[in-house]
Amino acid sequence: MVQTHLKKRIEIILEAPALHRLTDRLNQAGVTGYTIVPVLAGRGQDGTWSAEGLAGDAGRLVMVISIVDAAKADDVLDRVYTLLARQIGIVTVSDVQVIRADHF
Amino acid sequence: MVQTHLKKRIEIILEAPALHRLTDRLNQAGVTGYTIVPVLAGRGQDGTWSAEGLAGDAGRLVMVISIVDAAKADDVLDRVYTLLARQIGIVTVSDVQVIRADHF
Amino acid sequence: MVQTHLKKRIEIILEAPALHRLTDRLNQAGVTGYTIVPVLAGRGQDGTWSAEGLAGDAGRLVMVISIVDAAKADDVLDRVYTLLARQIGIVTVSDVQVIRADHF
Amino acid sequence: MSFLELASQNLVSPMVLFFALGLTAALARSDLSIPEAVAKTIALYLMMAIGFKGGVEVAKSGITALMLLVMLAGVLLSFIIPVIGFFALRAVSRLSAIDAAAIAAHYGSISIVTFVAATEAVRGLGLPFEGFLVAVAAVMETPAILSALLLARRAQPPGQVQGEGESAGALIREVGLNASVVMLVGSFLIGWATGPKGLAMIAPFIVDPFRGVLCLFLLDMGLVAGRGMREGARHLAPPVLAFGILMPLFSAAVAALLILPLGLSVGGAAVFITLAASASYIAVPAAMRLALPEAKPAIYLTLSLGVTFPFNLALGIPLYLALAQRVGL
Amino acid sequence: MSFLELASQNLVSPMVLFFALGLTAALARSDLSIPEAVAKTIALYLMMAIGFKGGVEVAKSGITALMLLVMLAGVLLSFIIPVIGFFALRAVSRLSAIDAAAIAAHYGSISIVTFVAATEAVRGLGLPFEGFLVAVAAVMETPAILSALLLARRAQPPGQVQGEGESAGALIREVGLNASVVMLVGSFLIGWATGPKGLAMIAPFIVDPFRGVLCLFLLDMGLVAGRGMREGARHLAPPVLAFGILMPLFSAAVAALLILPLGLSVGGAAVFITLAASASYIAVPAAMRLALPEAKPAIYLTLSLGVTFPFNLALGIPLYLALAQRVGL
Amino acid sequence: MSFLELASQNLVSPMVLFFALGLTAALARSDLSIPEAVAKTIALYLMMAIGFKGGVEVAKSGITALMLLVMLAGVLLSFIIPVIGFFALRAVSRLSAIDAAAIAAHYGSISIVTFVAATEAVRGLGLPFEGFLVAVAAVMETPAILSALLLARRAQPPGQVQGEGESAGALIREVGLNASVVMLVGSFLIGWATGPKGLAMIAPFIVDPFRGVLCLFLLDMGLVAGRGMREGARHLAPPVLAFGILMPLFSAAVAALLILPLGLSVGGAAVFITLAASASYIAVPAAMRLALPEAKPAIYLTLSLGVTFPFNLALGIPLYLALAQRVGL
Ligand SMILES: Nc1ncnc2c1ncn2[C@@H]1O[C@H](COP(=O)(O)O)[C@@H](O)[C@H]1O
Ligand SMILES: Nc1ncnc2c1ncn2[C@@H]1O[C@H](COP(=O)(O)O)[C@@H](O)[C@H]1O
Ligand SMILES: Nc1ncnc2c1ncn2[C@@H]1O[C@H](COP(=O)(O)O)[C@@H](O)[C@H]1O
Ligand code: NA
Ligand code: NA
Ligand code: NA
Repeated sequence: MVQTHLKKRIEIILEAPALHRLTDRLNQAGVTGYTIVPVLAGRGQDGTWSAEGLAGDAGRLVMVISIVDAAKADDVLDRVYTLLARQIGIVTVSDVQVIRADHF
Repeated sequence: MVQTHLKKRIEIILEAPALHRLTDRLNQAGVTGYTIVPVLAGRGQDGTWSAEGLAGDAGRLVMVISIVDAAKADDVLDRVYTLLARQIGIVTVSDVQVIRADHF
Repeated sequence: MVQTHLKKRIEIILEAPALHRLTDRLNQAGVTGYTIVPVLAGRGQDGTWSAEGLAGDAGRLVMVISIVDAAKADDVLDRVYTLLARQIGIVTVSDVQVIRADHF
Repeated sequence: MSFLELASQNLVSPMVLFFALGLTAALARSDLSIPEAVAKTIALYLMMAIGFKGGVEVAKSGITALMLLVMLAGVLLSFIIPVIGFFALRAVSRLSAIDAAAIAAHYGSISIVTFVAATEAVRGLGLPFEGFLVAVAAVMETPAILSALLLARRAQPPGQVQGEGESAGALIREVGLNASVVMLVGSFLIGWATGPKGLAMIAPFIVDPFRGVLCLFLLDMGLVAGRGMREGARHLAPPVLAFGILMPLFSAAVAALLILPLGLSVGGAAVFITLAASASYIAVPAAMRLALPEAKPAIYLTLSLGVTFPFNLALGIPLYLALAQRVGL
Repeated sequence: MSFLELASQNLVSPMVLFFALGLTAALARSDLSIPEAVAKTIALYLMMAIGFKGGVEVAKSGITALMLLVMLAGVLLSFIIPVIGFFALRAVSRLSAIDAAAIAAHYGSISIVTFVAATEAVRGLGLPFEGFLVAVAAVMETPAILSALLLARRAQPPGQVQGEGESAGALIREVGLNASVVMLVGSFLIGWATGPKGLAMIAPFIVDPFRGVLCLFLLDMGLVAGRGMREGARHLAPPVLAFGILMPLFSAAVAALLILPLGLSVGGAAVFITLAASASYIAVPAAMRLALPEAKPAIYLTLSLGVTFPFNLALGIPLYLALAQRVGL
Repeated sequence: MSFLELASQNLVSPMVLFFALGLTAALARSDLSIPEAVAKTIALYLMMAIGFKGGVEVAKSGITALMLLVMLAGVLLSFIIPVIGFFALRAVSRLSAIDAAAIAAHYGSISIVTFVAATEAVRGLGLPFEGFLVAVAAVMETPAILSALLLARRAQPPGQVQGEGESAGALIREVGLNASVVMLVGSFLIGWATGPKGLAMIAPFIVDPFRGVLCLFLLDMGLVAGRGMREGARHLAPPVLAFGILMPLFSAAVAALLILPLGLSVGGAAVFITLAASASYIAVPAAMRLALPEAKPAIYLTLSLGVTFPFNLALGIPLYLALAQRVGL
């Protein structure tokens, strides 16, 4: 059996112009990494969005995934939360297993 | 410690032409939002797919993620399931924690 | 209530040139399918990456998601792990519920 | 010119060769590919260019009785071809009614790139052709879908088809508003409204580089077709394969008969016959995923894009040209 | 030419008609769309082309006192228009100070596509215009943002705005380095450095197909504007709607007065007035998401792209041309 | 012309300046970027254009002994340069054998954009050059990879390299079928088959706008190189940095000696020397991720794209031109 370790997977959907602010905060919280995935469109309380046809960043969303140690998760969430209080976006956390504990 | 709330994360991989049908059903089920992520390629029982080079929608997949209240999850799944009975695609559900319960 | 079944969701972030090696291994392990999602950028121990502007595969990442039976998960992880020992990337596993057990 | 001369000249055009390159690369499992965003845009560019140019031609010639008659002939063909195709498929193959109807819809509708390839071949011979044929192409896109739906319903226990509760009307509306139809018709109307003066303004974008862009798109189609052939070949039984080549020939013959009395030019006749013989690979497949999701896309996509399109591009078009020399003015 | 002649000629240009096509398609819920990657690239292409051409003009004419004066006038306008817009909005609507400031910033800054449409209209009349106006456009992009920030801060309890702890300087730096500004200014400098010889090398890319590419981009803008109107219309109260049309007219009048003494050509005056009357829809919205995230994007994006841009494109530009005939040389 | 004249003329070409713009923008942390889908497509476009034009030239001239000899010389260089590079790196730096082999592979292979820049410089001087050099470029792409693999294996305990169990043959096949090689060779063959008649059909796409598109691609390369320099600079020790500039010079000298007896034109000699001096940045990096995954991409990508490419573009090409004036006919 493969030996696995419990980590937290933080998934953030955020408006594109604020992406640098988010990654700055992740870096400050000491996460070991993150991955940015494109988003085509979405719907939320503010209505429907779509990236199609947009020449600029406003009105576009991106998704950021970061696998963090459970011990760091609260700090990361705190920082992300204060950002999301002002910017458009959502954040979720879930449990994941990883193989190389030292990588995260 | 950040106060979090348990929600369900529904992840649907679906053929692109049926996307509107899916979002209509999600809206009918009263989800508060969803996010659409592009998909490059995939393999399933029907063989291998790739979006590369396609000028039309047929043969392309998209991924739709919706965070829903556990109380609503069954209804959402029901509706999604009857759609997937006829269209190409899969659906998975998992537990996630969110910060602002009122947002979902 | 919808009847669901427990499966494992394996999420792999991997450098694009090695994608075929990964899907070969997934196929060898007998997974029923996988889905490939584009990745825009990321940061890890090796620094920051971005797909923007790249004309070739080197330096790009992709994300591969595969829903597998818990019984197969260990074998899949084993094979993925030996690949990731040499290529750039990470892998996580989480629990998900599916509706049609026979599809996976 | 004889068919052989036409065919051999056609086969060494850069267009056909770039398609062959794509096909070969895909079959050899090269990683060559055109990004989806670019393929989509090139398809829109082609619609824009041929729509606009067609509209400018109509601005010059005005609406004529010939135009209306040919449009009518086109709509008729788009309705009828699926019916013939459906019963032919049911007679010779073991396909389900749903699969047969879905395939038949593709052959009643049209392929814009095949249309463009025919106009290029016609131009290459120095022949003129009627600009309104773009409008004919546009009106031929959707009737076939309705036809196929009716066929599928007739064959199915009620309630099973269209279980989605979407009316056929809603579907036709959706298909009528699909990107390629809107781009084609919209550009046609703009070309019509702005006429030769408008064309002069944007010709360096939509006329001059057109053939080169077409080469790139045909390369892409070759890649997609090749990939589809690799994946989908096993889904095609020999009778279905034969259908992919004989049906266009049959449609071409019907189209030739239908326009014989109308008096199209030779170039125009060749283009019209090609429209009838061509099979959709963008609009109809997407519509079928909504209207008849039980039909297997591996069959109709592979047949239309992997069999009929290459056949038309390589041999069909010269054949239709030769045929048109007999029925056109 | 009278305003009516100018307007009717303008309304049947392919550019305006492709915008109308996009708008109509989006309102009719067609799935027509330009992929994000392509829209982004076309926007960069337009910046490259007009920047380069402007730079080549300046290489020919050299730096003149007129150029410096008009740049100064542009910077001034970019600072002042938001102030006027802010107080106007606060007076006539119920918008919060933050929302009013964010909207006002858009009208102080400029829209490059409106600029391009004006230069095309001017060229269509056979009028010349000063090449340095590209540089004027570039310097007018950002001052409005600073203006709006100061207005928002004045109106807010301290500490609430810019809570992010980012200094206004950092923000201005970020905006100054945003893609469109860098592309415009960089291409301008390269055009300046390489002059007509450089232009000859790349003219078949940046000059000949320019108008056609512009049509495609305007189609895209029509699609985005139409989608925005569908989603955002309910966010626009009548006074705000009226602002979207009256503010450009007011800015145009102020700009006309300001350059009256400077002695721009008629074509140049029309372009300058258009710059003042145009509202940003790429750079400022992104900046506002960072600087004033509490401001509702549904309001300012819909107003700028769904109201002011179509108005300027269809009626504003002919109006500014008519106005310029009175103030230009 | 002297080197200084050549260099100063080269440095103010739009091509070099757009690269500099990209580099500057990336170093200044601007968010300017070309979407991946577009960058990929432009790269394919460049392959298509130069492949096709090269093929047309060969259609005109036929296969000559000179062509075969130069191809042979190219293959030889591609095999040998990595060996020299490897031992040089091992002697002067502390790089591991794997890292040294991976870097060396890049310098044995070629960069198509550097090739194109050289042909533009040669054309700018009004010099002709042999069209078959495109074929030479194609055959020089892959031998270097094999060479590097053998070097890495020799240095490694058996079983550690290629642990993936993939044979070198499979790898070479994969590299030989990679997108850029297929596009280049395929377009070359199509150009050859269709000749000047084919070229006339698509010249407004692949010839006229070529330089402008190249400017856009060089802007993109500047952006990627700048980003790479920011991230990767710390991975480059001074001896490795020096290698990135001295190795091209050395390869150029070897190439000049090798073709001295063959009798290439001055333009052709300059292009051939540039091929030898150029370092791959698309095909080889991807191959190295598969063949030698332990080698650090931050080193070889930064060195090839961030050091050698700018050097060749700015100073190398004029130098190779000056050198070619001595060895060419
Ligand atoms: N319940 C949800 N599930 C998934 N994505 C959501 C959800 N709610 C919001 N989003 C995403 O977050 C964006 C902004 O949400 P909002 O601030 O509610 O408008 C939306 O456009 C969606 O892309
Ligand atoms: N086990 C799986 N894990 C992840 N994605 C899957 C899986 N099975 C199917 N898919 C995705 O769903 C699409 C359709 O699946 P299928 O209907 O089985 O052909 C595939 O092309 C994949 O993209
Ligand atoms: N903790 C993490 N969370 C999410 N993605 C990660 C994480 N660590 C690494 N990655 C992704 O994996 C890539 C390679 O990681 P590395 O090998 O650590 O440089 C990064 O560029 C990220 O895209
Ligand atoms: Na047809
Ligand atoms: Na303005
Ligand atoms: Na080399």
